Amino acid sequence: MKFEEIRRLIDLVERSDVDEVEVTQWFMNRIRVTRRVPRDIVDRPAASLSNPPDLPSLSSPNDRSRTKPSTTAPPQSEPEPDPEPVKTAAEPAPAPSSDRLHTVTSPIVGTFYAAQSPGAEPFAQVGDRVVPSTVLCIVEAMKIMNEIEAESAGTIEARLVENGEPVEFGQPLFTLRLA
Amino acid sequence: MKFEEIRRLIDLVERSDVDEVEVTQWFMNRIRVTRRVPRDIVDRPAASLSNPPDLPSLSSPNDRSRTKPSTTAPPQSEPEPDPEPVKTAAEPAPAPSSDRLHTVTSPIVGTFYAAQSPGAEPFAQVGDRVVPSTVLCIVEAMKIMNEIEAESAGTIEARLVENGEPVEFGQPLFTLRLA
Amino acid sequence: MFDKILIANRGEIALRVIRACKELGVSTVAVHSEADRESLHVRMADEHVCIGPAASTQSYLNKERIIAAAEITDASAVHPGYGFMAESAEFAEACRASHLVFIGPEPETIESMGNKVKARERMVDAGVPVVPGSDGPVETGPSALAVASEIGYPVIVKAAAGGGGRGMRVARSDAELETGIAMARAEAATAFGSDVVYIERFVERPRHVEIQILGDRLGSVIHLGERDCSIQRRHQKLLEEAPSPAVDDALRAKMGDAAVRGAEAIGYDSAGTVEFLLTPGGEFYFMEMNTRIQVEHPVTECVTGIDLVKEQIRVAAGDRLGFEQADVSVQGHAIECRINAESPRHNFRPAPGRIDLVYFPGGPGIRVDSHIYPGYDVSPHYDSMIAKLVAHGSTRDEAIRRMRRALEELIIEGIPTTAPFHQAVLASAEFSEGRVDTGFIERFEW
Amino acid sequence: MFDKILIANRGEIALRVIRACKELGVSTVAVHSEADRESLHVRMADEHVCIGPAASTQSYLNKERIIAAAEITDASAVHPGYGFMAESAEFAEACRASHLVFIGPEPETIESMGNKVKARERMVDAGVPVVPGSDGPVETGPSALAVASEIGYPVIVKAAAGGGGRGMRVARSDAELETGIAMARAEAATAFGSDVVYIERFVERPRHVEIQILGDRLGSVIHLGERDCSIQRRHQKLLEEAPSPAVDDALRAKMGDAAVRGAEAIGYDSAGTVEFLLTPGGEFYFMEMNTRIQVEHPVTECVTGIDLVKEQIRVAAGDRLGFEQADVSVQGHAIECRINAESPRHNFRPAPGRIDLVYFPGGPGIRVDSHIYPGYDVSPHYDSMIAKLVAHGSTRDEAIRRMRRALEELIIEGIPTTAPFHQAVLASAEFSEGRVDTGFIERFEW
Repeated sequence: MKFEEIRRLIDLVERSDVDEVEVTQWFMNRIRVTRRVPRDIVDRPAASLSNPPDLPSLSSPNDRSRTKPSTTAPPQSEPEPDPEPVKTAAEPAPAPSSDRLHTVTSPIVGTFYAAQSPGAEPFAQVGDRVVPSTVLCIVEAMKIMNEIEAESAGTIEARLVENGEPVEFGQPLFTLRLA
Repeated sequence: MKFEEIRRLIDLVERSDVDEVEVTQWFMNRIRVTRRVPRDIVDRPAASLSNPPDLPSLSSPNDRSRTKPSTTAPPQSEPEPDPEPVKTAAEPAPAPSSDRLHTVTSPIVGTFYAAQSPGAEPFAQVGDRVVPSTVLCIVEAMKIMNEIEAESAGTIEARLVENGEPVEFGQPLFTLRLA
Repeated sequence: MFDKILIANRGEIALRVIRACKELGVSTVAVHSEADRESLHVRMADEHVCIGPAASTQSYLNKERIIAAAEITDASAVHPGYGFMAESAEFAEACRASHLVFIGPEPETIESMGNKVKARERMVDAGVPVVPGSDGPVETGPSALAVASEIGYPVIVKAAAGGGGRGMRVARSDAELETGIAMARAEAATAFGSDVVYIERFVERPRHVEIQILGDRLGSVIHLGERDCSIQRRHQKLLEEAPSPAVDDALRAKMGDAAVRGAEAIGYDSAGTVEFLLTPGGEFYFMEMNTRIQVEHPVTECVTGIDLVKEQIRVAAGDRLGFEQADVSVQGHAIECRINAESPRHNFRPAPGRIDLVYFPGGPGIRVDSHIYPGYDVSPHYDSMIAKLVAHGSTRDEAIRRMRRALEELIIEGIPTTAPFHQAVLASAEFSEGRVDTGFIERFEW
Repeated sequence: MFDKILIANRGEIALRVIRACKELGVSTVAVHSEADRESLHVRMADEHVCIGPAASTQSYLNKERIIAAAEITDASAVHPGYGFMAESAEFAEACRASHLVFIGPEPETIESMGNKVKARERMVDAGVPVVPGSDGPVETGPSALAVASEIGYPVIVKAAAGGGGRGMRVARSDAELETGIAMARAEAATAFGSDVVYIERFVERPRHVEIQILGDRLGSVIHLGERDCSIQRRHQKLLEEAPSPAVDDALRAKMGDAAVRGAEAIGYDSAGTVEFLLTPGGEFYFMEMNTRIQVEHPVTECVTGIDLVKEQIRVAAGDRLGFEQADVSVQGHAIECRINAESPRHNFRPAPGRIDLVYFPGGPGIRVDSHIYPGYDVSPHYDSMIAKLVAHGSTRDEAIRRMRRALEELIIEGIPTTAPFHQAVLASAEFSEGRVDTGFIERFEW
């Protein structure tokens, strides 16, 4: 997904006098940007306005990857004013106030272990407070156990990978709420 | 993605009297730009506004054909003076008030002759008044001389083909200003 | 060689001919209907002429307009492709009258092979085996039984004026034959207004095997081996291969000789195909001769390395064939899948429409002949075939695996196609073991 | 056969290996950098693992990450493609240590062929001709003159530590040799900090002709004929063909035998290439051996009908070669043009960027190996090659004409490519007459 392109398209729509721009590219990358409809106009026929963005990302038909399927942003349907800007992305919608959140990603390829050994306590659990040197998990690659440390101080909001699951480079492992 | 193209399309839509332009290009890339619907006009019937997008035709890079560049569909006549006629296509804009004009096209493939024989007077000259049975020219195919008649009454505004030039099916031969 | 050739066709075959012309250094003129303005054959030709509206009768089937287009562009020859004017003796005649070389056999040859009865007679005269039959109408009673006993059961009773399966009855005994004739005559009388019927041996589970012929104007005729087109649905070929899994070297030589004999007998001097029914026992019978290039010619090109369309153009220009029978050898195995804009799950109903996305497979042994591109509109006016996918491998097994991976790679979005059907056929045990006949698809469940 | 193969590469060669695996019925794992998320090799593989950021050192050249990706996906073998880890003995060794089959020769073989001096020694031992030379450093004075008189003028003085043309001097007489050695030593001392030089025969106007080798783990080695790669620019091959217009059957047998001898001497058991310099007089000298599949392997596949990548995988799995030397025959002629994202009019400078439009040629005898599609971003991080166009014809002339029409059909918009350059080469009299050498492109004006 080309966020930069989408960002620029949104800019174009916001700064112009058009309601919608749809760009279809090869491999069916379709991007449609629809102007936000003011919610205070009551008597507008809803059907003609609803434009849930439907953006298939390039997903392989034989996708057996361990990548999680991308979720589509939910269409807006609230009749009340909505503070949210138009959502155009096909990637997981960021949680609210994501500026306070931080995602710890895997710096290597390997197998994720939440604990030092099968029976042991996990290094980190949801709700734990961590500092930059706290070990969060192990990613094992080529028989070497690589300890992954928190890069920031905060509270563990979520663990995103199951114990023993393979992870690729850049794959999100934990969400931290920054202190 | 061609932001410059999209930017220019948005400009065109903004400055024109159309609601939507959709451009499908050779091999891919569809761009659709939809005019912003004024939010204060409540009872505007959206359907009645939808209107003819005009798409640039595919033109061959090795175009050695005798085909004239296709002219785009005439814009709708404006209720009010508009300094900027709608230009949605990459092709030359049509002449103004084309609703009074009529194009006589060739119903067959062959060679265009303006006159009965090399030295003779042309069948029809610019400025001539014609009626539906007036012979305008001959298109010769397989040694047969086919007389082409005016289909409407009017005045010859322009002859679009040189004497002796080959013409294809549907090729414009004359422009008539309708009586 | 010709300076300029007009291609009186559209779609992939027009493109195929343009490619041959470019390799020969010959200029090309495309003709097209108004619906085909944005077609690839128009784009790729050196010149193009719009000859009429979308309806074929007013464009690709209108011989005056095609010839006028050749005249205004100074083309010296016309390639008819397949379909449309390709087997019109009248069109070939009109080309001749306009001093245009028709790239195909003489009008008289087209004429005689176009008439099934005449074609059968010519082949019988040339010693080419035909399905044993009554050689004329039969009545009920002793005469019919005598004919049947001579050709052997099972036999099929066919309406002389018939077609489409009506007025046909299979009989496996004298009793069945008597009833069969009576019923067939009654049916024929109702359906075609004539109760004349004839008897032929009924070939059970036949394969469709055809021999590619190439002749020149100096009298040489050779064959390029066979194609097996048994995968067909209502006489519409869907998948073809060369060589046939049912033909060995000895049978190939016999069928090739018969086809060459037949072609020589009619003075054949172009590319053509002699179609045979092949019985499970290895007997073969002449069905008909197609006096043109065929859709499935690429499989022969792959296994022989010979460019059939270029040879066809060369011999039309009076050149001698570039090789002799002994120079032709079959290397490996090739399969062609016809990708049609049809919905195979809905009785193969045509599905014209806008193609949103196309990705064609590549890599070793893959050939694609197609006129489509993303954004192309498949017109309801014409044939639904939108691409031919050909896989060439060193063995039949490799060709099958290669075609399967090519079909996996193929992406066509916006309309349904026959690609999933081909995947199913290629995955079937019957096909991979070579156990198919012309009735296979009718029985095939997927 | 392996269940699952990880492909430690990107671009067209990753796709090529995936295609081979699909035809073999083997599952595939693609690895990719963050920049290659939307690459076709990722799309077409059964599984894919992101192994690092765009920089090759942190992704495609990072052996730990590649091996970890194989481990987490349970792949049993790794195909390295060409470039990146393909000739890293260390990587092959690491695969072995992790119980992964490296699809290529043993690490020791890679090692010995990767060292030019060692490789030359091994080939001399095996009786493979090498460029006559001093076999060690020379000083000015009588010893140098003695060496030169033995190998014959012209000779070339080269810095032992050298490269890139510096510290090199051609000498055609004793007097030139004395001056040449002095100047080369001075230059070498400045450039490389060592004034050691050696002497070799200087081959004028050589062709680059290489022999494709295939060996299995049971000790069989065969060759698949030669490729001519004389069209190169600064040792970068641009256009390759098989067979070479400068090699006849007798020379092919001699060069093939020499290559097989060399490969057997080192126990070679995979696909590999022995590169030779071929003099205008028909002498040939070993240059180096590439212990991997090569970019230009498709021309050999076209003319032999053998799928090299599948064979390479099969022998790595322990299978016996599927054929013997006598089974290999060369049919017709094939040419490959490398389509690079480069501006040939601006000294072939790389031109990465967004591809707006792609149309690949089709029809008879055309093969396309490419990973690009409309909208694809050619990354500045990697090789500029974006497609390989291969034309196969029954003769060299047909292959040239076919390639010219294919290049005419090819459309790539958005970035400049080497396609116009190839058109110019193919249209030149020198190329069509087969009169080129490795210096041709340097002299070529277009």
